[in-house]
Parts: sequence; C-alpha cells; structure tokens
Amino acid sequence: MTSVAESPTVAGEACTDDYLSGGWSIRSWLLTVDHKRIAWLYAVSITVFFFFGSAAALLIRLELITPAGDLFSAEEYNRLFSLHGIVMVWFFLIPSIPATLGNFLIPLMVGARDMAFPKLNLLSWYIYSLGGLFTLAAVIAGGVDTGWTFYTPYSTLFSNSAVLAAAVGIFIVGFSSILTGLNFVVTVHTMRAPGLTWMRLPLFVWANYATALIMILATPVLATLLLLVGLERGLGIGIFDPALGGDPLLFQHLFWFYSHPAVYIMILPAMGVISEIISCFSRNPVFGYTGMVISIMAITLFGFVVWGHHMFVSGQSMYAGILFSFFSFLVAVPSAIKTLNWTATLFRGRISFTAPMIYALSFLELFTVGGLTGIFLAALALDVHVHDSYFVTAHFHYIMVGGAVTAYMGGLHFWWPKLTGRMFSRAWASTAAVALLIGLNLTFYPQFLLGYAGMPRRYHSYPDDFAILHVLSSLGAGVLAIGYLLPLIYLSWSLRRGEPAPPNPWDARGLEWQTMSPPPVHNFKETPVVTGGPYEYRE
Amino acid sequence: MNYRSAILCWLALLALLAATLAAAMLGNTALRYTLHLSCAVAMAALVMIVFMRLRSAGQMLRLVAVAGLLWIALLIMLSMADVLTR
Amino acid sequence: MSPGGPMNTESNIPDPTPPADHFDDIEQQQHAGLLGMWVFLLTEVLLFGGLLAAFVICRLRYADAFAGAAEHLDLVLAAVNTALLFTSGLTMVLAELAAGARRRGPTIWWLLATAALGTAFLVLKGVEWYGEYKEQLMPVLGLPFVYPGEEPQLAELFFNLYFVATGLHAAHMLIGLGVLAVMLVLVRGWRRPDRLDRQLRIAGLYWAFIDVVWIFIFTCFYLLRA
Amino acid sequence: MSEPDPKPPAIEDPDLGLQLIPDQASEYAAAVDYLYFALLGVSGLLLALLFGLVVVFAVRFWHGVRRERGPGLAESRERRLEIGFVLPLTLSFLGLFYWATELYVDLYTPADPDITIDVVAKQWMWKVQHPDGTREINTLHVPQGEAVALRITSQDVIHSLWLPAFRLKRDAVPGMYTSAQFTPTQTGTFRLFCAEYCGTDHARMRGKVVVLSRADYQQWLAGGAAGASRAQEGGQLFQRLGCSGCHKPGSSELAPALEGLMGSTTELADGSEVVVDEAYIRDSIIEPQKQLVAGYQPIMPSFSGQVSEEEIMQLISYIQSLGNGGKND
Repeated sequence: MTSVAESPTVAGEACTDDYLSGGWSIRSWLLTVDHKRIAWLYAVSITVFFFFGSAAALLIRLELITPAGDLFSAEEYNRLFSLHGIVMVWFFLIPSIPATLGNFLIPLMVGARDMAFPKLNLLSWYIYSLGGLFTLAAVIAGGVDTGWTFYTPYSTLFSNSAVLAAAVGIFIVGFSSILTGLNFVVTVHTMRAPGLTWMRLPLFVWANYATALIMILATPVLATLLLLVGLERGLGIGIFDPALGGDPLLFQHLFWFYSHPAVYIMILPAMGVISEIISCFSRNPVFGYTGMVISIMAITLFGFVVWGHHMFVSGQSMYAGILFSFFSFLVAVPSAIKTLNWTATLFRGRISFTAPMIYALSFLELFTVGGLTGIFLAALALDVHVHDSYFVTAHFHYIMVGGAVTAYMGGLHFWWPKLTGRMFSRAWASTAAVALLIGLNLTFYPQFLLGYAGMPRRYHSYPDDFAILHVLSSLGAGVLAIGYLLPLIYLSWSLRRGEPAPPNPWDARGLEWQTMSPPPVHNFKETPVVTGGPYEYRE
Repeated sequence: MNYRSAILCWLALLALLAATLAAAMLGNTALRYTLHLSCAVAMAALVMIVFMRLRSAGQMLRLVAVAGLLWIALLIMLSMADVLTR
Repeated sequence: MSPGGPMNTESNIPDPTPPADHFDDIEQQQHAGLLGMWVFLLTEVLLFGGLLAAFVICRLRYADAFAGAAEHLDLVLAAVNTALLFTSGLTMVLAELAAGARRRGPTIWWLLATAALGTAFLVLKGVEWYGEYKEQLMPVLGLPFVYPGEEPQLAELFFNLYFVATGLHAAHMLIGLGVLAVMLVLVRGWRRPDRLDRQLRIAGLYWAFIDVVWIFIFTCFYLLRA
Repeated sequence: MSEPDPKPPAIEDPDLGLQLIPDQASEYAAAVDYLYFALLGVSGLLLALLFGLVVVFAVRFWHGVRRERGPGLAESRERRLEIGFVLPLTLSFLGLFYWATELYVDLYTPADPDITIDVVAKQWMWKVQHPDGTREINTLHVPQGEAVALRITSQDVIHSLWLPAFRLKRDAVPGMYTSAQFTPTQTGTFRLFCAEYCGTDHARMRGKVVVLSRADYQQWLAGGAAGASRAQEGGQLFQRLGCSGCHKPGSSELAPALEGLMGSTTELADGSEVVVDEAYIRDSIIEPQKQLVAGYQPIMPSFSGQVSEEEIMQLISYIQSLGNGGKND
C-alpha cells in the first residue's frame, strides 16, 4: 500500500494553498509555471478548437444529407473538410490527453512537485497558441483546400488557397508537441519519487511516456516536410515537383512516416486512461501489468515501420506493399493484448457503472471495432478496394472519436474531482456517456457500409444510391453533437454548484489521490515514499 | 575530458578531413564513396564522443545519441525498400 | 591543469547555487538538464534526418545527374569552412574547460574565438552562395537557372536540396551564435560560476551538434561527385 | 495535336440502387469478397467473445452482488492466458495476411493483356483512349472475357482510378506510369470514381464502366470515332515533330533505329543495360540524355512540355507497331 507521510486534509475544509485559490488574475494564469494551471490553459484552448472542428464536421454532415452538392459550393466543402482535419488532428487530438490530463497528473503520479522544465511547459502552450493563431489566419484568409494530408503536387503547385499560412501554423504547433514530449520524458526519467521503480509506474504514466517518445521521434520529420512544402510554394524551390524529377511518393513517405506514429500519439494516452478507469471501477488490479507495458512499448516501436499501408495503391512497389502489410498485421497484436487485458480486469471484480466506467466500456467496444477494421485495411487485396473510401473514414473515426475522445471524456470525468475539487452530477454524466455511444455507432457504422459499397472520401456530391446511409450518418452526427454539449453544460455547472469533492471520492489507488483535491501548489506536503504497486485494489 | 584530449581530437578531425579530401582524387567511384562516408562517420563519432563528452556520459545519453541515427536509418531503409523495387 | 571537475573552488567563490525548487538536489537538476538537451538534439537530428532521407532517395534515383551537379559546388571553400567549424568546436570545448576551472578571462577569450570562427563560417558560406548566384545556379525565387551539363531539371532538384540543407544549417548557426552571445554576456557578469559551467556545457552540446550536421551535409553534397 | 480539352462533362451515374456489396464483375472481385466475408466472420467472432465476456462479468461481478469473489489470478496464469490468446490470434492474422497478399500479387503481376487502354487523368476528368484511337471521357467501354490492361498516368496532380465493381483502384501519378489489369466477366454498367482528392471538382470526376460482349465491343469501336488508330496518329506525330529526320528506318548512324526496339535490351553510354519499355521511351522523349544509348552523341532535344501525355502514348504505340512485325498493338 502506498504510504504517504502527510495525512490528507479532511474533505471540504477550504485549505488556502490549493493551486486554484492562489489567484485568478490574468498574470497568475498567463505567466504561471505550475503544471496544473498550464493543464487548464491547454484544456480551455483545445475545447475552443474542438468546437471549431466539430462545427465544421456538422456542416459537412449537413451537406452530405443530399446527394447533390447544394448547401455549399465544392470550394467551400473542400475547405470545410480540410479545416475539420487540420483542427481536429493537430489542435485537439494530439494535445488532448497528454497536454491536459498528462500535464496535470504526471507530476502527481510520479510524486514530483512539478515537471522537469516548468518554464518550457509554459513556452509549449504559447507556441501552441501561436500556431493556432497562424492556422486561424489561414482560415480567415480563405482556408486551405488540400485536406490535412497536403499531398503534392496539388498542395505545392495547383492549390490557390492559404497553404503557406496553414503550413507555418502546423510547423509551429509541431514544436509545442515536441517540447511537451521532451518534458514528459525527462520528468519520468529523473523525477520519480523514491521507491517508484519503472514497473510500479501507473499505466497512465507509461502510456504518456510512450506518447512522448513518439512525439520526439516523429514530429521533427513533419517539421522538415512542412518546411519543404512552404519553401516550394513560397520561394519556388521545387523538391516534389514532377517536372523537376521530384517524386510525389517521396512526399507521401515522409508525411506518413510522421502521420502514422501521430495516430499512435492520439490513441496511446487514451489506453492509459482506460487502464486506470477500468481498474478503479472493477476494484481489480489491471490484468497482466507487464503484458500491458510490453504492449505499449511494442506499439511505440512498431508504429514506425507500418506507414506504407497508406500507400498500397499509390504506385508504391508491390514488394514494399507486402512488407508494410506484414508489419501492419503485427502492430495490431499489442492492441489485441490490451483489449484482452482490459476485459480480463473485470473478472472477479466489483464493477460499478459510474460515468467514467460507462465511457471506458464504450471505449472498449468502439476501439475493438476500430482496431479490427484496421486489419481489413492492412489486408492488401481489401485495401485496394476500400482505400480512400468511407470505410477508411469510419475506421479512423471509430478509433479517434470512439477511442481517443471517449477516453478523454472518461478521464476528464474520472479526475474532475481532483482537477476542480467538485463533484459532477452522476445522472447527467451517465446520460451523456450513453448518448455518445449511441451517436457514435449511428454516425460511423453506416460509413463502413458506404465504404465497401463504393463511396469515395472527400466527395462534395455523390451518386443518389448512397443517400439513405448518408442521412443515417448525419442523424448520428446530431446525437453525437448533443453527447458533446451535455458535458460542457453540467461540468461548468459543477464548477460553481457541485458539492465539494473529498481527496479520494472513488477510493482509487495512485499517488494523485493521496493529496488534497484540488492539490496544493507543490502537490505534496512532503515527497511520498512508494512501497507497493500502482493498482492494489484487492487487499 | 581535458585540454590534451580536446586538442588531440581536433587534430584527428583535421586529419580525417584531409583524408576525405585526398580520397576525392581517387578514380574508383565505389572506393571513393566508401572512404568519404566512413570518414564522415568517423568525424561525427569523434565530435560526439569527445567534444560532446559521450565518453563520460551515462547509458541514457548514449542511447539517445544512437536513437537519432537509428531512426533516420529506419526512415531511409524502408523508403528505399519502395524506391529501389518500384 | 584541473580535469575540469566543477567542484574545485578557488578562494572567493560564493556557496554553490541552490537547485530550482522542484528539484531535490543539484545532481538531479544537472542530469535533467543534460538529458533534456540531448533529447532536444535528438529532435534536431531528426529534423535534418528527414531532409537527408529526401536527399538520399533522390540521389539513388538520379545518381549520375546528382554526381554531375555536385561538380559545380566549390569544394575548396567548403573544405576551409569545415576546418573552421572543427576549430570552433575545439575553442568551444576549451571555453567549457576554462569555465570548469573557474577562470573568467580564458572563458571569455575562447567564447569570443568560437563566435568569430562561427561568423567566419557564415561569411564564407555567403561568399559561396554569391558565387553560385553569379553562375546562375540558384533556382530560388524564380531566379534563372542555367545549367551547362545534361538534365538541367535534375540538377535544379539537386541545387534545391542543396540550398534547403545549407540554408537550414546556416539558420542553426545563427541560433548558435545567438546562444554564444547570451553566454558571453552571462560569463562577463560571472555572477554564479558553477551555474555558468552547467549552462556552458549545454551551449557547447548545441554548438558541437551543428558540427555533426555540417559533416554530413559536406559529405553528401560536396564529396559524392562523379 | 490533341484538340482543346472539352468543357467539364455532365455526371452520368449508373443507376444500380444501393448495393452494400457491389456487383462482382470479375473473378477477382468475387475472390476479394470471400476475403471480406472471412474477415467479417473473424471480427464478428472476436467482438461476440468480447461483448459476451463484458456482459457476463458485468452481471456476475456487479458490486451489488454479494457473492465471494475468490482470489485474483496469479501472475503466471495471467501470462499463460495472454499467450494462449495471442498465439492463435497472430497465426490467424498471418493466414489472412498470406491470403490477401496472394490476391494482391495476382492483381499486380502483369500477365500479357489482350487489350491495353490508356487512361490519362486530368483535373477533373478521365480521358480514355482505346488502341484503335477511339476516345471517350469519363466512361470506359471494355470487352467481356478479355484481359484488359490499363496504362494510367496523370497530367497534373495525383488522381486515383477506382472501379468498385472490379475491386480495383490505382493512383494516377504525374510523371509515372501505373498499370492495373482486370478481366470483366459480367456485362453491364458499373461505377467509376476518382478516389484521391485532386481539387475543386474531385467529386465530379466520376463516370461509368460499360462492359459489352466481344461482338458489341467491336461494333461499338467501329461505330466510334472513325479516326486513325492510335499507332497511326503516333506515326503522323512522329513525322510532324521531326523525329523521322534522325530516326530513319534502316539507318542508325545519326540516331538508333526504332524497328524491333520495343522489349529489346540496349546498351547505354555508361555501360549499363536497360530493357526498352514504355517508361524508357517516355523518359527518352522527355529527357533524352538521361539514358543515352551507347555510341551516340547527346544531340536529341528534350520534348518535355511540347508533347502532352496522350501524344507520348501515341508515339509509344507507334514505336510498338514498328517493333513486333507490324502487329497492330
């Protein structure tokens, strides 16, 4: 059992030195180096970007209700889905769990007083905001119509939209995730509490550590690529220009060398959150802790050798395709192990269906569907048919929205008492979780059918025969929108009206629950000494 | 890490530079390229081991140094797997 | 000569600087600082690595054209530049050693020498670029690109990659010179020598990293000739 | 020589109704569907297993149920359970990998086709040309039962030709030839899409594949544009551009003779050998000095920018027709 020197203060006693009551002036927020406040800065900014991206998604679904492209012109539609892609990938999904829950909880979970480089942490947020401003400027200047993939030679030679501004924006925000990754790696390596060995780290810390490694090893290649695209458009230095002998496939190799590990940046922290929630609400230690750690590191390493499965039909050689397909099948095995371990954690437990647990169990369903359809896409012959179709759209939305965003919501609810010192309304939270599950399946399952039936991606208008499935999908999008609006309402309501939360409302194990909620500025009165494993629920 | 080893490393670097330039005069292209590349790797290793004090650094820093080169090799190898067999 | 150990103090040295409040002790802070710098250099290596990968793949596809285009680069100037950079690497290390031995004068002198050599490198690089501009081999901003040999477009692709690589390296040199300038100001102040010693170690790492990058650029672009 | 490109064509979608599994218009399509159903089966099984376990555990181990839970599983049993689950899973994955790769290899190893159709993608239309010169926009007429090979390239950005009924998709990459091959078995009209995002009217760049019986196809060709065959058009272009000035039939002192060139291997100036194929001829037209033939001076000017992709294909067809004993492609 983790023995902690100081005794947690009695719930409800408003002790003055918790990190929120230190002051609400602009200076105390915008110049803070406290990892907990920086987590809130990120939480607010990614929520703003999330609603930009979701608005674009809703408009796309509205347009696609009718086969003819009548709500928007083709130009506007292309700019909408590009905005949706860019904002969701770089400004919401990549920072969502690491920069908010990760920033807040990792120092607490490793028993440290703050991140290794607090000023660098604040700098990361300012770089993120600067990147956001550039991307917003790109949107105001007419938006980008290249999709979030920026394939050349369209993005460099043929598109007449604000590609340069967007490329600069994403180039800058890339450095924010590099510096966050750097901070996580150094913190986990050098600032663990005494007694906290690597194999006693909570899986949330492992997951964010692995994510940080991918951020460090993959994002610089994206920076180089955007630099090359910017130079080609801005200064006419043609690198991928077919007329000069440049190879559009070289762009795709460099792009997907970053972008496939990037999807693991999005899903690995979600896996960490789910391990914590399922273990806590089934009162069981996580099944096969070592297996989970090995799977996380296997996903991190294997994630770098599978990028070619995005290019099976793009003119890549057949032999390279076979090699990448083989690795893509193998990268699915660690995810399968994790799903088995989550399910087995429920065995002989005491399961309670609180809101975070509903999110976790819907993650289990959605991530498994997403993961299995990944196998369809790894199979060469099938990918030839369903590549660039709605099957792919459904696959990655099941994993991104069904996996990463559901886990983010689950984590937000699970640690809300620790973040704010307030409890949220259980009834509303459970309704929102169920609405999310229904909305998600209703939105994206029809898209699997559309994909195999032959509906290509990024189509402004489509043959009339596909109309019924699109209408279903758009209906689902409506339910999904409600599923996301509800938490915004009752969570902000709980900030004022929620009943004060005790230090450990869920009686969970883990260092972050051994201190007050909300925690004091320096997290712990004294650095805790760790004597046991992270999930000792069974004693 | 002291003055003597710093200056010795500097001289070794200049010697390697001279060697790689001398190699440029050779006729056989394959030999020339292998000499150039091995001189480059030797120079880079020298700078990292002596000037960047990897010799006296811990296990972790050496791993980080090697990881960078490993990942570039990974990117080049698998991209070449496509380009060469297209 | 002292082996550069940070802890040997002369007479009038104030007590060692306290660690930042979120660290337990100085060793932990120094270990975190070095690890942080090395991980940052890892990302920089991969930044240039992406560019190097693009070059290697183009070089494999168009071996002859690229080898031919490399003939038009000024090998002599580049060799001198490489020697300059190695020497600046040495002077940087000597500055670190002098700071380790808490000798303010030599630290300042070696830092000035390093900055001077770095500036000389950039000046020579500017001369080289101007030379290429005169020969109309600079396809930037729509400038005319006249290539005497065969396959001018492939040569243009080579020169594009060359200018991006040397431009990015020059940008990193400028950042390096900025870091040196800051270090010079701090060293002149000489307020906390043991802290300065650690900061100089980290600045030295960045400067030596620029040498490593230049070695690979020099070999790939200048030496792999026909 | 090609006439200015026609204004964007109206979209004619074949009216097939909602087919969750598109028509299986070739054996390859049927084989892919078997793989799809097999994967659906495996996934369904795994999902059912997962849901079943979750529901059973949720009911039996709900915190309200007071029954004694018994001890947690020992670490060693956990590991055995994991390995017991992972090994069969990995083996089934490898089996699926082998099956899918086998199909992929069949699709992309070019057996000798009965008919080669050129497909040039341009921003927002597909330009198709048959061997006898017939052109069509956004529609592809193919004979039933014959091995059809498509030679695909693009004039501007990356497009992707998708024929759902044949489970076939290939990118059209500027500066590169990609090929795809299928053997239609079922006559009728099927969908044709551009799958790779290519700009404003990416969604309008779609059309029809019409599979006709062999007789109807010949009859359609005859009825189609009565113009000269693609090889003949290539021949006229060969004269007009002045190629015949150096490449005279029978004489090879100024430039290599082109008779019988296609498919032969020639020695290059730098001593290496190369098999003369479409890509080599295309490169020699665009960058003549890139792979200079041994014993010749680099006097041939580059034609890049003067000839469109279609015209290059016509020249290639003309050179092909010179090569193999006058057989018309």
